[in-house]
Amino acid sequence: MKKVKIYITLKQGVLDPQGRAVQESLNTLGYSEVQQARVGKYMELLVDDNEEVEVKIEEMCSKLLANPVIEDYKYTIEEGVVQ
Amino acid sequence: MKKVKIYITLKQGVLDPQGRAVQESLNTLGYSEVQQARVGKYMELLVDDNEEVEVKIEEMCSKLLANPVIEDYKYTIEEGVVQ
Amino acid sequence: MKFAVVVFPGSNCDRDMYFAAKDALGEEAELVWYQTANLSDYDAILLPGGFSYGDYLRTGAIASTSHIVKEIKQQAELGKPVLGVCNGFQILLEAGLLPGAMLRNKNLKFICHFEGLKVENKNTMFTSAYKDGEIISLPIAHGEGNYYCDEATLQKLKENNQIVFTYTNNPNGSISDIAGIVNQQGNVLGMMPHPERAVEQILGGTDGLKLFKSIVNNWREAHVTSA
Amino acid sequence: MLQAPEITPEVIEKDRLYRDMGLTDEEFDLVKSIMNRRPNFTETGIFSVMWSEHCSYKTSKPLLRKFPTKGSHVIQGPGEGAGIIDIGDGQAVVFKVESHNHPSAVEPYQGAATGVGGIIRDVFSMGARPIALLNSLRFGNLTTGRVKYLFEEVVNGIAGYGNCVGIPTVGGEVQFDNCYEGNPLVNAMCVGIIDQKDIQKGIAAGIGNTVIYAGARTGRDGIHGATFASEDLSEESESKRPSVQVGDPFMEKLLIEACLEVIHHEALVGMQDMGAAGLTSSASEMASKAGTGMEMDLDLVPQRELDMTPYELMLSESQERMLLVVKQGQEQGIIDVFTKYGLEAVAVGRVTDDNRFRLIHKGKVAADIPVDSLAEDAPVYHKPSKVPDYYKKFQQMDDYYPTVNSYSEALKALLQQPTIASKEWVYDQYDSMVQTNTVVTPGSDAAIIRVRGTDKALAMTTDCNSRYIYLDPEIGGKIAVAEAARNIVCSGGRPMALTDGLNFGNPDKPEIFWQMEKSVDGMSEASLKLNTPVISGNVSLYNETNGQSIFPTPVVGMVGLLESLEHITPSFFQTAGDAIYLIGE
Ligand SMILES: Nc1ncnc2c1ncn2[C@@H]1O[C@H](COP(=O)(O)OP(=O)(O)O)[C@@H](O)[C@H]1O
Repeated sequence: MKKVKIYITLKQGVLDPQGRAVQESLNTLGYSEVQQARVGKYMELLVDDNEEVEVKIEEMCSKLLANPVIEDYKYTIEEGVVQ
Repeated sequence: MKKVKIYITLKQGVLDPQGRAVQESLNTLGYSEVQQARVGKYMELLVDDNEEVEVKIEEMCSKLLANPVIEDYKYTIEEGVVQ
Repeated sequence: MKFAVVVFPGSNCDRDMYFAAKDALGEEAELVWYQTANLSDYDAILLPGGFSYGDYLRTGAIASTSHIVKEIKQQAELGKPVLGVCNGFQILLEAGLLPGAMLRNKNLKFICHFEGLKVENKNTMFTSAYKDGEIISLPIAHGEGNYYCDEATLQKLKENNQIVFTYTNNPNGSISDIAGIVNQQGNVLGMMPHPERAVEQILGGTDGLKLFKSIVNNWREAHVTSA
Repeated sequence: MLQAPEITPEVIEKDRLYRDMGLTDEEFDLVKSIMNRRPNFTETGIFSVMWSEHCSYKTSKPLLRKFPTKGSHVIQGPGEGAGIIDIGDGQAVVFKVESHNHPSAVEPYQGAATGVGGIIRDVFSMGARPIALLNSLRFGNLTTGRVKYLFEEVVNGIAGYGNCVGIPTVGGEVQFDNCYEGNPLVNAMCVGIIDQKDIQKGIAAGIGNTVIYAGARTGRDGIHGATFASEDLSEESESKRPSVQVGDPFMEKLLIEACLEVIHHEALVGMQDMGAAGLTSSASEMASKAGTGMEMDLDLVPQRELDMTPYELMLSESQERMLLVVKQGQEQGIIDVFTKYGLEAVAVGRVTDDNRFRLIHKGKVAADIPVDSLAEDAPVYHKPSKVPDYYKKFQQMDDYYPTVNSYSEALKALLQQPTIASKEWVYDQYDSMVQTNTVVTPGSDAAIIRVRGTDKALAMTTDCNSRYIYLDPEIGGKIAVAEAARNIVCSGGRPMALTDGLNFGNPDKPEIFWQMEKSVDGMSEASLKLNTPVISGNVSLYNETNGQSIFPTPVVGMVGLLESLEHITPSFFQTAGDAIYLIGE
């Protein structure tokens, strides 16, 4: 079993209203040191071992998990713990 | 400037309808090796350097960024690049 | 009786709530912008539905950190009725005035239609005009109404009769079919269905009106006896 | 950020760079003669967007002139942000339809969402409170994953935006046909209500008055025709391509409230939203309509990204932005209203008397154009038209009568067609009741919204059977208008006026232009007969994939008035035992 961690972020330059709202709210709460906030998605997959894991994950990200028009993605593949 | 990466996940035991939907669509697309998917949030903050960064980030997470009733969080603090 | 309808940036059922209190109910009501510091002049506080702060981060989360929420807490401690509907309920949860949290609807979609509800507890200041176990119909309109709490909290809610409304046909996956709960003192009610949308026959029913009437009746009683 | 190499007016002409921006050689010559010189890069960009079909209607104008637009109840016909109809008691209803087809094909959620956002701004920029949204959608058949994805995400985007801003989505239509597979249609309609005394116009009147920019910051969203490159589009430039527009309904909600507060401010002179071609079209149109000029200092424009060029600032289609003209010296009162809602509002320019559109950037003149030339001098084309072969063939065919073996089987088969089946899956995702005025929710022939505080109500619907229009555009055009009118009448209303969304293929093909001509003829005749003038509309052309055009799809959005709430008639059977009548031929 592999544990895959996927990080999906908005592309540079794409408006991130959620990030802006988070930043403003942190500033209002007194954390004036926060200069920018960007909000994306974090996913964890448990995947059966197989030789092509990496190829498959790349496919899943570009086909379904991320929207390549506005999002970038990164992932790491680790040995997973069987639960 | 520090770059803070925050990972927010649903607590173990809290139902994750979005994760289930992701798993099901991956399975439907033919990726039967995906046994589980969990969906959370990933945030990046740019924060002015100061001595208490870690204390402050901990506070921001527990006060606003995550909801302790349903979510766990982790973060890493790195040297950020000035843009 | 004088109602405050608290307006947060992004509230969008604020006027609906205002018209329900003022026109359908015939009481005094005012829209109160969230930056106002003082709620002591009002007899009851209504937190309307909508998308405060665009529902960014989590529904109700950002609004729950605003200053007026501290003021709402204080007024609630004085025993004033506080009603949070939809996004108002989500804000009450995030602010810790009510226990639990909201998850996305189990079908991951926004849903909007009339739903059947059962009045589980008619012994509150919000429900005394209903019959015990009465089945009523109110509109729902939400994407995150899937109420969640841990087992211990659920037990407490049940033991203290804090579950006020349940769905007859659970539309969103909420635990124990919960549609609305009160706090232990019984003066803070949060609910996902919209009573303010069901106060005129022409809009499809008046089952929501009894909720507002209950508030007024109880307030009158308290103030007539204490006067 | 890399500094782009200097692109001089000479290079633009010599390398014909204007072609990449969409100007033809003749149009470029016309620009030169208007300017009495070669335009610089920014100016070329400004002309190219203002003279695009979307802004200038250069191909459709001759057809649009055929629509009846007058009537005793018409307060504002085509020309402003939206049309306005008198409904008595000093009140008026404001409405318009807008397409967002291409953006929705690329990024369906954001494309549909920003389409909704744009049409809402058209309505509240007139000073009206938006009270209802409708839509008209077309997709390919629901057999491929891609089409299902487009369908789900478009509906999701409409819901995501409309629900958040608190305007009920009360009606619409969805049809599925293979011709829309690569080119879905997303048309959105917004209806607003206003006290006639509060009607605003998008004019920059009063020499010396101040131009205020309000709302979201400008980024590099949706900039027309790519950030200039004379080289071929490579992989690399593809990934650098200006990002699609992303909507922020939360900001829109705040803008609505702020603008509806500002219209009562005595200092407000004019207001317009920044729609297609953003700052360029809003600013130049406001000046042109008022017969004035405008000068703006682009360094003052709130910017989301670093190092934006004048070209990018002027052509950006960032969402949720408004342009206001305010009496000189009274800016602060207006700015305070926006500040209350947490919105940015800054003075960026002033109204001038010289009929020029002048832009300053880093102390230098970045553009200086006769303002009328952008709108009025845009070329108008009379495209050739030709009867398509398919149509001639259809005319010669005999009538076809299907043989039905089992009526119940045939009925069931019909009901299973996605185009005919219940659309509850769609409209259940829309908040159709917010504002507590929705008397008849989706699922009936027309939706009904009562006018609070009166005994009146408004009925509204969108309709277009594009298959009929394909078969016979003229008759089909009549049918579309007549169907909308019937839906209004059935619901208890008197049809008042309509808005249209003309979605067609490539008008350079004479057969397509013929479809446009004929449908407009049919629609015009029906509108004239029914006394439902066309008060606003939108044109979307070039809806083709791989040379294959969509069916001609001129969507009709109609609004009717119910004089009394007692006239409200839903389309469902009410009580068992009621008699059923069939009326008509
Ligand atoms: N995209 C949509 N958005 C909102 N409501 C819709 C949409 N599509 C259809 N509806 C609603 O569903 C009902 C039935 O629509 P439709 O099947 O097109 O019926 P009809 O052909 O009688 O107009 C109408 O009330 C219509 O407003």
